Amino acid sequence: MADKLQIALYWGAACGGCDVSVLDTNEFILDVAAVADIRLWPIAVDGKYKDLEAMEDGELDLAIFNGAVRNSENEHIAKLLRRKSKLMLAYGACAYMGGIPGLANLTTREKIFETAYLKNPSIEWGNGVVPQPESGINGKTIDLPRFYRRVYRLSSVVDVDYFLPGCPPQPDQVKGALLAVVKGELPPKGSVVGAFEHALCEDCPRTKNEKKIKQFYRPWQVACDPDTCLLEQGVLCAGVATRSGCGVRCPKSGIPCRGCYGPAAGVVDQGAKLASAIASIVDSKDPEEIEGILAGLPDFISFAYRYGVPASLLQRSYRQ
Amino acid sequence: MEEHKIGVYVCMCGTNIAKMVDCDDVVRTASEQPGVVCAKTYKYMCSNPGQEMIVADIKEQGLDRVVVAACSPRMHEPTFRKALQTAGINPYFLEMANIREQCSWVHDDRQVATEKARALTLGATRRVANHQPLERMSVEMCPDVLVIGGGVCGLTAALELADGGNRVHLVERASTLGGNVARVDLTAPYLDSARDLMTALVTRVEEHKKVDVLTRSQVSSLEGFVGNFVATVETIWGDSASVSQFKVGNVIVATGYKEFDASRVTHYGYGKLPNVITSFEFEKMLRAGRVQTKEGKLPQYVAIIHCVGSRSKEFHTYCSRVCCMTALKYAQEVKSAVPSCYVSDVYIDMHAFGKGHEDFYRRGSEAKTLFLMYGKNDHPVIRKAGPGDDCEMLIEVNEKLSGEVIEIPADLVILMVGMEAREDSEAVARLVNISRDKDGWFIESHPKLDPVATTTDGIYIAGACAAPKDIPDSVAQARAAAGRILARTIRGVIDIDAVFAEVTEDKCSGCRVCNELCPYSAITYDADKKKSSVISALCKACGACVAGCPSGAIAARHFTDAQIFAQIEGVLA
Amino acid sequence: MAIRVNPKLIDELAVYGAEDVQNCYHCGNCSAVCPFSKEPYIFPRRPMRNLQMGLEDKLKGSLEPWLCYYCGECTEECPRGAEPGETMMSLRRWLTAKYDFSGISRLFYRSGKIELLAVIGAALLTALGFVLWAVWQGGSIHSYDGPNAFLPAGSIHIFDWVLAGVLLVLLLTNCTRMWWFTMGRDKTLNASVGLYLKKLYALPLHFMTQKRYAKCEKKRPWAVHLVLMLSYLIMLVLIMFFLVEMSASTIDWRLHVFGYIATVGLLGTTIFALRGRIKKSEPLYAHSHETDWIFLILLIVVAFTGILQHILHRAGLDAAANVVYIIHLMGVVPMLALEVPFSKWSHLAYRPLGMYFSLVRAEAKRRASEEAAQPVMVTQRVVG
Amino acid sequence: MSFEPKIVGFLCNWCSYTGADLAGTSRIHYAPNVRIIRVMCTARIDPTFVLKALTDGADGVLICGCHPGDCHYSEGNYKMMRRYPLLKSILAEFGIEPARVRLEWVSASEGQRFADIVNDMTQRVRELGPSPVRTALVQDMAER
Repeated sequence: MADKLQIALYWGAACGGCDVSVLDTNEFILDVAAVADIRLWPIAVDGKYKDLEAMEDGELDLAIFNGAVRNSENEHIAKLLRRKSKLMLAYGACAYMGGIPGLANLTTREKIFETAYLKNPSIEWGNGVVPQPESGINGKTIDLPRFYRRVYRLSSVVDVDYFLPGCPPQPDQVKGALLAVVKGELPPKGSVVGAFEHALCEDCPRTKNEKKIKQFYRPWQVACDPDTCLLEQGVLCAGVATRSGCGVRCPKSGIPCRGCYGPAAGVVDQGAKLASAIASIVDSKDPEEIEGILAGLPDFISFAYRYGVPASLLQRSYRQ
Repeated sequence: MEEHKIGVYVCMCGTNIAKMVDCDDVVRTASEQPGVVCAKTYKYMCSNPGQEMIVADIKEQGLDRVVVAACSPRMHEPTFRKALQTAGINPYFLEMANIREQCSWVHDDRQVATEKARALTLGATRRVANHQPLERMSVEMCPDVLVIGGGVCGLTAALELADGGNRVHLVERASTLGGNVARVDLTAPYLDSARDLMTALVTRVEEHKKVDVLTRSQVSSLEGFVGNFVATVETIWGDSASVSQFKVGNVIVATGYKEFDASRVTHYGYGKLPNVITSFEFEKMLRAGRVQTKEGKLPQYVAIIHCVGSRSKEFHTYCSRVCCMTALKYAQEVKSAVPSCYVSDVYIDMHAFGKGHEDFYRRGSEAKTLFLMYGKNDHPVIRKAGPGDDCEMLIEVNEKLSGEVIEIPADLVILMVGMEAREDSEAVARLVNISRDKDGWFIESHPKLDPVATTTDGIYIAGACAAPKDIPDSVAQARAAAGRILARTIRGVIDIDAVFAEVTEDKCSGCRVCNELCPYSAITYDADKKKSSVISALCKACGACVAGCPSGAIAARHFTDAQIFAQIEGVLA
Repeated sequence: MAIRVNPKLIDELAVYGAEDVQNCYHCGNCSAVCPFSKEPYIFPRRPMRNLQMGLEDKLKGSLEPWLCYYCGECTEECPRGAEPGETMMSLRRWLTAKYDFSGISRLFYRSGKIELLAVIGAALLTALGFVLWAVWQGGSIHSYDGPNAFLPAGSIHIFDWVLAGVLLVLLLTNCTRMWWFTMGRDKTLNASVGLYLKKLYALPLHFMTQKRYAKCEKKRPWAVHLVLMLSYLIMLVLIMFFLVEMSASTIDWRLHVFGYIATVGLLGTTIFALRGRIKKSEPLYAHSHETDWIFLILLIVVAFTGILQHILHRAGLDAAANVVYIIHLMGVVPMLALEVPFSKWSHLAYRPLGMYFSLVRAEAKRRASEEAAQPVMVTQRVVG
Repeated sequence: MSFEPKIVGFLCNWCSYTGADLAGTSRIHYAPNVRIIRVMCTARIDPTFVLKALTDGADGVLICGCHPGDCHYSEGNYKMMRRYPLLKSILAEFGIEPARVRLEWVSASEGQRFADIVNDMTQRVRELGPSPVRTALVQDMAER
């Protein structure tokens, strides 16, 4: 048994898509099962936290953590897994950069509770119950995980060995990463695996020309030419500022890239870079006109930082 | 990041810095920085002893990075770079902190000034640790020149260059040289024959050993960069075409203009009324020595209408510059051909700015030319005259000087058609990588201070391809462009600054965002590799593409993200 | 309706002396310096423009030329040597020709030769006529006055009146034509008789004082012109009413003194004018049309012979006096008969008229515009 | 002692940096709060620099370049002009007061103008108080 790989999979603040993406490797998962013991995987196999706690430090070979860190439970398990595992893999956009849950950093915990528990039209009005870390019921106290003020990427909570981007990661890339571990062909610590260094455009089949933009369109506003770059046609596409590795799925099917694979290698802040590039090719020298053209990019921030607010330089909103 | 040995030198600049900044304190904080192995103050760092001190330290202590906190780098950066060079390390291992112009001279509180000086020095120290060795290089400059366009401008430029000893390839689309001037009879204001001017010029060019003339030809491609262009020219022989290719160092674009198409203006009835003709058609008449109506009668009334296609909202808003004097010339030529004829000159304004032009205008009115003025936003209308009238046509004008609505008798109407950019100007612009203004004229690198150069190094524009011009101005520009090129080719090489942008090929995704950003067209896109790259010889290091590259694939030498980040951290530390 | 331009008119006017008008490029300096140029009469610029464009009809109806006294400042200011002053002068000549129904004036202005011939012809006829008549009525060349005077003053007096009558008729017809061109035919202008009467004072006033001329910056031309004009007038009065007393052998100082003053005035000013024209001392003298010369020469001849015959008669040399008298008449008759209705002299009538009409016209226009500005009152009829 | 903001200034080499030097040579005194970083052209300024400065503790960021039309590289400053509104909108979304980041045109001859801008901006940022970024990030760490 000991010669088998010891693996744990866990989800933090996530949609579950990452877990599904592991299953999307189809039969391959059986080969994995053949060479590895899956010690913890809440979504697929039975296993309790206490089992995990019971393990020796470093007993696991690989911990695959998907999802962001939103509350004390996420953090607790992350730390636990880190302690018990030799390798820590941040799996998917959320673990890597904060992901969609990370968008919550643009608002406040209070606002979120308000929307979810007080002002939500689908809940019973007026009782105003908001989850409390601790609450007493007939003399006993129950505690809930603490809901943090903001979302964190995994690496700001624990030391991460590898990052596997994607929302969700592409099955082939997952296979690649797992095989690397199985074969023990490990890249240097801290590297992004299952993706390339360069940006998406290199693998995008659409033809590119010199870019000048006079007007921006939402994807539904125009019928885009299937063979030329979407950005040139005024449709905001994050591909230029996004690491390749997904297989260009979205642009190939006519949908602009949303940047789930994160910034290209060496880029510090994906959103800022995208803003810099997009604005630079606006075709005007007149301040008013420029404002007008850029007004065609409503809620730009949620696009530019869709998967990476907690991983960005500013990390969160500072609105009081 | 590998460890460095950094030396920090804080200049007192006599008392200029020292009196407002506690230099020793700056040295103290600097010396606490990682990598700083020596930190000193000195009275005048730029003085010989000052420099010698730095040189000595570099040699003895093996410093590999140097920070000088002193005056503005715009002042002494070259000085200290030289010092580093003499000490035998790369001159770009230097960074200056500007603690005089931007600190001691502008603040009056010694404590805060010192604090700021500390911050600036720290910024420089952090930055310099990220500096990389850079080498200036120089490429050889091919003395041969490509001149596009065989009009008066191209011919003049070609001769100027050829007389200077440079080989010139003169490419002309048409089958003969001479361009538009060759279509003109006399020239204003001195009324000497354009034909004589041109024949002299053309024969000299054709006989010149250093000029090879390619008529019926056009440039199909221009590759490379300043000093090292490769031009491909196609020549049509009847139905067969031959392709020639040659290397040139510089290019003069002298493609000239084309006259405005009068039939675009409806109210003059050009094309419908047989005796409404354009200025160039009239030139033809004059050259044939026969001023008469289509019916072969001598005209009793001739009317000349100015600004056809110029200075109007619907066509071109600019002034075509030569029409006024040409019109006056016609008035006089008509009078001398048909003395009994009455000439009306219908204009918006009379632009007689040039040498001898005002006198020419005066002569025109002395010859009893009837000058009539119409409004800029309104235009004369020509109609056929009735049987009772003693003339062919009647021109109705709202005459501004009298405030009357009048009609002018005319047997022959000459439309002064303006100049406009040739329809192939866009193709030419793309070919040689220069830009055009809203009217299609080529844009100069500076309208006043650099009128014949363009933003693409090695490409010059001269004559009426940049804006309407008369013969003297075109000739002047031709010689100016030729002069610029002679001055550059005489050295044989061109230096390229070590500071420019570089594309890291395997990081470039070929998105082509950067392509449009370069004002010098220094970025080329390789369609096969699907990668963009920077021609360092053309790059002027502004960094637009660097900031614009969404995948961080372009690096600005000496202004890398790492260096600037380090400096930010430094000044805020 | 657009007005037809006539590029040829400028050539026609050249004959009348406007040889440089084409040089004008309408900077407007001329109108700016002219003390008389103000709305609605802007000149010389406007007439010059109409002349360049050959708007003949507008010119024929214009009063501006008569408002100009040719002080010559415009000409001095003109940056292009377009001679505005001379152009106005030429326009006056051209207008005189237009006003004259007979066409004789046109002939004279277009060719000095013809006028000269006419003058000479008239002079000879006069001489012949008077000599024959003198002989027929049995006068003796040796007696100047008295029973068998060669040319009895009484009869000459009658002749004067007849001639004056004829001339007056001619002149008045031309004046009427002037009125028609400048005022009458203008439909847009409604000047009431009352208005005409109201402004009538202007006629004698300007005629006697040349008041406006005095406004010119240069005073000398005005003075000369005034003296000449008044002397001429006195002389006319004396001849028309006191001819007999004048030629009587006894000198009546109350009367003769005027004769002497007028004579001196005439001689002086004429000589001054001639000198000027020969030396071209003033812009106004710079360009002399043949008609100007003929007018002055006749004047001086008449003045001179007038004095001479007077002296000779007083000296008792009757025969000589009579001869000179004939010569005198040879000057007087053509001068009156030809100059008054057909040539330069006529401006004595046209200028004051022009000034008078200009006042009427301006006032009429002013009233019209005022009425236009008035709100229209609508009175409502109440139906009972 | 009242709060003294730290402001990072990105100045283009040809106009604004020279303008600042001119302020120096003409001894025009102004607030000491701006620490200048030289770039060749405002076109080189990546919004990342601004965010970087803010996260590293800058209370404000001043960007100065050639006046439109006067750029040494003919059109570089227009690129910054285009990035600026987008950068501002991003900052606004992150809840950072717009007055903390400012784009100004200063020519090589406008030493006085540069001084005035620095004084004015320093005053404004002083009124805004310290940037929330640094402190907030520290709090976040403490929260867990």
